[in-house]
Amino acid sequence: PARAEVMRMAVTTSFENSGLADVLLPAIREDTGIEVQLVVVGTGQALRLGAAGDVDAVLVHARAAEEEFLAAGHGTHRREIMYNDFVLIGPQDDPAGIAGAESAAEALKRIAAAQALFVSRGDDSGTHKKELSLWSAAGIDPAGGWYRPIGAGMGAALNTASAMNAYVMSDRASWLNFGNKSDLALLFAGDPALFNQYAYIPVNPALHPHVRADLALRLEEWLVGARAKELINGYRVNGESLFVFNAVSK
Amino acid sequence: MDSILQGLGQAFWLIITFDPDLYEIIAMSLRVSLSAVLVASAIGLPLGAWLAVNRFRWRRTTIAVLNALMGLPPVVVGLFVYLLLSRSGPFGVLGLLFTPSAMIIAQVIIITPLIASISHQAIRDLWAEYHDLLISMNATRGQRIRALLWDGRRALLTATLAGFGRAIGEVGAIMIVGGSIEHSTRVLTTAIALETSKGNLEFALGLGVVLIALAVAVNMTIHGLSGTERAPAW
Amino acid sequence: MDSILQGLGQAFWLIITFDPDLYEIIAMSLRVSLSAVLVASAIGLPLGAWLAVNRFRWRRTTIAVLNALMGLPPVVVGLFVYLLLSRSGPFGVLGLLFTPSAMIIAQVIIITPLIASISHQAIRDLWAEYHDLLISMNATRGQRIRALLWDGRRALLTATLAGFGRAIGEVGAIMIVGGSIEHSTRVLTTAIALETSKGNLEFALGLGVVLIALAVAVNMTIHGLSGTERAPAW
Amino acid sequence: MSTLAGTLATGAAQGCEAGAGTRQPLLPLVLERAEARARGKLLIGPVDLTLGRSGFTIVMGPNGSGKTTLLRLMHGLQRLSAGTIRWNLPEPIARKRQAYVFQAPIMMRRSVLDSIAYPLLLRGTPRSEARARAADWAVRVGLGAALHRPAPVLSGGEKQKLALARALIGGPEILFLDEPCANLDGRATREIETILLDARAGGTRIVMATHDMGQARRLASEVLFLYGGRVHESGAAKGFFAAPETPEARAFMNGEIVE
Amino acid sequence: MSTLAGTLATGAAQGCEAGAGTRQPLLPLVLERAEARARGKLLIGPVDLTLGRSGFTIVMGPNGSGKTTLLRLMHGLQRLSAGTIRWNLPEPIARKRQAYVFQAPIMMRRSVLDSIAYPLLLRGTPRSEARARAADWAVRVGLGAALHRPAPVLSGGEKQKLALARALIGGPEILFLDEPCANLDGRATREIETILLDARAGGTRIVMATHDMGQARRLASEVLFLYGGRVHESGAAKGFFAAPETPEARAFMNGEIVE
Ligand SMILES: Nc1ncnc2c1ncn2[C@@H]1O[C@H](COP(=O)(O)OP(=O)(O)OP(=O)(O)O)[C@@H](O)[C@H]1O
Ligand SMILES: Nc1ncnc2c1ncn2[C@@H]1O[C@H](COP(=O)(O)OP(=O)(O)OP(=O)(O)O)[C@@H](O)[C@H]1O
Ligand SMILES: [Mg+2]
Ligand SMILES: [Mg+2]
Repeated sequence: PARAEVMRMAVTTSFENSGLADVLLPAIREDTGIEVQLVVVGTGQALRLGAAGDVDAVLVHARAAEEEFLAAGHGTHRREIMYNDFVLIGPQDDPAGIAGAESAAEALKRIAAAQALFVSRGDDSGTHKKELSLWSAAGIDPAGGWYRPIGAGMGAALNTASAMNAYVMSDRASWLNFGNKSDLALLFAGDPALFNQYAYIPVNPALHPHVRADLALRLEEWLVGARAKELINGYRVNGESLFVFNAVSK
Repeated sequence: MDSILQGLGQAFWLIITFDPDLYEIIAMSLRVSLSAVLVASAIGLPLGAWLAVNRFRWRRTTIAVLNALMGLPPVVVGLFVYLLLSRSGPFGVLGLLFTPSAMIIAQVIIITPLIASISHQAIRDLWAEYHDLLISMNATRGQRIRALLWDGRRALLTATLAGFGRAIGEVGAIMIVGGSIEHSTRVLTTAIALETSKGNLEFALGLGVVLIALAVAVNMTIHGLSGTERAPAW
Repeated sequence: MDSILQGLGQAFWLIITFDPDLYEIIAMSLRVSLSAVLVASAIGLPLGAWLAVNRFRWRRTTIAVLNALMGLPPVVVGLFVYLLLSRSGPFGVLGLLFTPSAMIIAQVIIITPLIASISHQAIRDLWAEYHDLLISMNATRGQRIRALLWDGRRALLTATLAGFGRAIGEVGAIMIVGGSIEHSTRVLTTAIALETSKGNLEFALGLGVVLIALAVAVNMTIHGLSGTERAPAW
Repeated sequence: MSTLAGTLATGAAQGCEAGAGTRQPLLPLVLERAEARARGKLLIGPVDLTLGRSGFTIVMGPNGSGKTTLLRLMHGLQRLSAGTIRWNLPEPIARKRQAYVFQAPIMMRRSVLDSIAYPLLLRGTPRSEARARAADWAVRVGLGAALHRPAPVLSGGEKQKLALARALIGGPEILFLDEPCANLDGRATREIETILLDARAGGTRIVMATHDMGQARRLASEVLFLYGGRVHESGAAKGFFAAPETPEARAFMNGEIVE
Repeated sequence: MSTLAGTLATGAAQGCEAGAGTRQPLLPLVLERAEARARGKLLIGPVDLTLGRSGFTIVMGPNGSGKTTLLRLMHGLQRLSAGTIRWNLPEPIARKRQAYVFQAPIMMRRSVLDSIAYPLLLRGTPRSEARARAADWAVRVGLGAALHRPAPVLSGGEKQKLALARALIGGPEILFLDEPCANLDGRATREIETILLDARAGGTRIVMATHDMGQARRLASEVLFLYGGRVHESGAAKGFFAAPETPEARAFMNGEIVE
């Protein structure tokens, strides 16, 4: 193909870890001629990059923060693309017995009751915020020696949990792609409370004239289109599908 | 530019408000780095001297490897230590992972080559000066090394301080083996990385300034105590 | 232990299969690190010599600060450079963020103090030797520095190689300013960090081994070419 | 040696690239109550002394009496702790017209040829010319066979010869020498003495420390006898060697115990 | 000086902490076709030479003739490139019973006292005893006033004195000296000569390089004349000084040109 036009998009680690990008990017390049460069960072940092105009668009999953971002005028609009779900991971023998829990809140209560080691991202990321909302939904203020906020990314949290043989909450994509499972297993999933919505926000060209708003829009069109739907819904790791396409065509 | 100034302001604010969390983190940083420097110096300084004093077949290779190891990527070291200390690893039973000890071990691995390499260079020059005398006096290998370490102590300080600087500014390895667990293994650098990923860049920069100030203070104190750069070369 | 062996196996496999992605990453690592070393040496070596030769009021402080800066935390440097190069920063218009140039800038900031500090130490000893002679000959400041750099070139190599090692193993800063963008700014260390976060520890370790091998190879080549450690001190 | 004398006579003029005819003399050098201290300890002084326009001053005295310190003080290498030192010219100009041969020769990590040429290079002489003149000087001091040897591997005497050639090549107006022949054999000593006398004849002022009485007698026009960090006795060579005034100088001349 | 002689006579015995009575002699030292090279270049040799049990050997020769190299070769500091060197004892034992005074004194970054005591410390002498003996020796060589000065700041002559005391304190069986009096004043030279003669009387074998003819005559029992890296002439001192056999030695003695 002809020389590609280049745009940059900040994405969160969990998206990158899913491996979906490796499927989408070549297709985008093929269909639109856009070479998307992914800058992989934490949610907060991704939004910060957008606010500074250092990327042309962001793809994140932290509703409240996204809305703040829009309210401040940093982005033009928010477009939901797809979702996956969070899962609770823990030691295979499940000392807190969360596998049989009715709901996510119930599972967390059991962990707290058993004082079983729980690794938290503790980094204000989308995943971390979700985890905190689940705790508060369960009516628990997690604290004490069993609760370990590590202040790091998803991969680091999983590696830590794996080494400690602790419980941890992860997005399904990161978990499936995670290579250092040792004794960990997926113990709880499926509660709609665990939904994880990804949204696409182009950076506001009014604030940053140099951003490639044109490319950002073309990319958005592709992301909500049929090819994207097919690829996203069809993406599987170990036979499991990870993402559900839920963009609404205008 | 604004952000940078804000960062400086944050640093100042943090220090004067005597934030207890901050002081806890600083204490952990110092504890880990100073311990690592002590251990690494105890290994690296004699090793540097030994390499300066001995001529053996693989000397050049050893020195080249040592120089290369100076740049040992922290992440790799972290991984390596993680694999050794993890429950399924050979030293898993010790239960050291995610403790300050694990962080010290990782840092020792990172800074020992640095200390050994810089001290080797300093000692090599001194050895060129003392060579004939010490050989003539029939000093044993150990005596030679001791004389060089003692008489070259000022220059060796640079090596040790370089090691300290590297240790206290290190993040990749201790993140993996220490885990940056709040109130337990969080140090300045991992706190900075955390704030960065949160997008709190000014706060992160503020912590960075605190860290640099700390490193400068330690350097000045030690230079002051030892009198280097004041008196002549020895 | 198994994991570690697997890592070695992976490294071996990667190299012999001539994986094009790997070679692309290696090339970028070398390009960035070598450029940074060139620039940093051009600044750091004369600076080290200048500090050795000049006596001025704030000399001790300057040297202590330089020593402290040796341990400049990469993340902080990354942040700082990010804030400067960000579109909303003072140099945003240059559009350097997330390019190899940005990574080189960050690395130059990290390794210049290291190179200056180590070379300062080496030059200081040589200056102690040459001091009377050069003063007596009424050499200008620039001439003194040139003579010391030239006659001390062997020792300065250690400084440069230390800088290279540090640069090629660096991850925190270039991750922030380079972004580890595939086929564009990904280098060995950021690739290792990425694989680690995916839990592909063996693969990450394999890349680490490749990186160390690369650093050793560069060191050996340069030592070999320069003949250090073979001939006497000069 | 006769060719040497001819070249050497112009030694001082060579050093000065311009205005040799009209230029101001560097000397006299006047020291007034000059003192040198190291960490508070008095090394020498107070010294009152005037070095006139011409002559060959020999500095003598027991080990540790301060000869080296005095020479370094005059040359500007030793910091003055009290008193004054005044050349006839402003300090920066004065510094350019001097040369010094150290008691322990300082060898740069370069070849003999490059070491001797170095002072010329410092003044901007083109490398090829500097090398040619250096080769010339190397031959004169007896290092013709060692041109391309690294200076640090030279024998003790060869190092002293190198240091001498390096000091003389710039054609200094005043030359300080600190026991320059201590490690030289008899023949080399004589040759160097001839070179020095030629330089003096060419207008170079010479101040030299030595322990060799024979040499002192052969060369001196003026003697400074140091004792315990002070100039204990000084005067014309003839008078001093014939009959030293102080008992210490007398005892020193006889190699006896000086307490 | 009389007290010195008494102490010095036992110098050699002091060095040997045990079995002095029955111990094997270190000498003779035999060199057979010994050569020293540096990067291929022949520095000295081939040298055939035997150093007998007792005596005071003076090594003479023009600058660069190989005196230093020969001494270093015998002492084991210079690598032998060809030929053999044999002591009467196995090499490791022989190495312990020697001392060497370098042409350019090597000063450790320590005080005068600690520098002189260092060889004793190396052998395990308790620090206080080593210090006491070092202080004693410092006084003997004339450094009594400089005990606590850092060795590197000493004057040229003081450094040589320190090096001498440091070499003698261990009571070596054989002592190599490379122009040890080059920077000493007349009185110090005489005193050192007395110390050396006393040491010799006490059983220490001495091999010394010097350019000072007077000193050579005063001390030598045997002369080695080096020329162009070879032993050109050797023999008893008396014969040599009275009438050197070779024209080169004759010329050298007269300080003439030796080509
Ligand atoms: N930094 C110092 N601290 C203390 N004493 C010093 C220092 N520098 C020199 N001295 C002492 O000052 C004295 C004078 O030294 P100087 O080198 O001038 O003697 P000198 O006359 O040249 O002797 P020599 O004939 O042995 O060369 C010596 O006793 C020396 O030990
Ligand atoms: N590494 C080397 N490479 C080349 N030449 C060397 C080397 N080392 C010594 N030489 C030369 O070997 C010769 C012998 O040196 P040596 O020091 O033994 O002389 P010496 O007789 O002690 O002279 P002096 O009286 O000047 O001290 C000298 O000409 C010297 O330049
Ligand atoms: Mg002197
Ligand atoms: Mg010699």
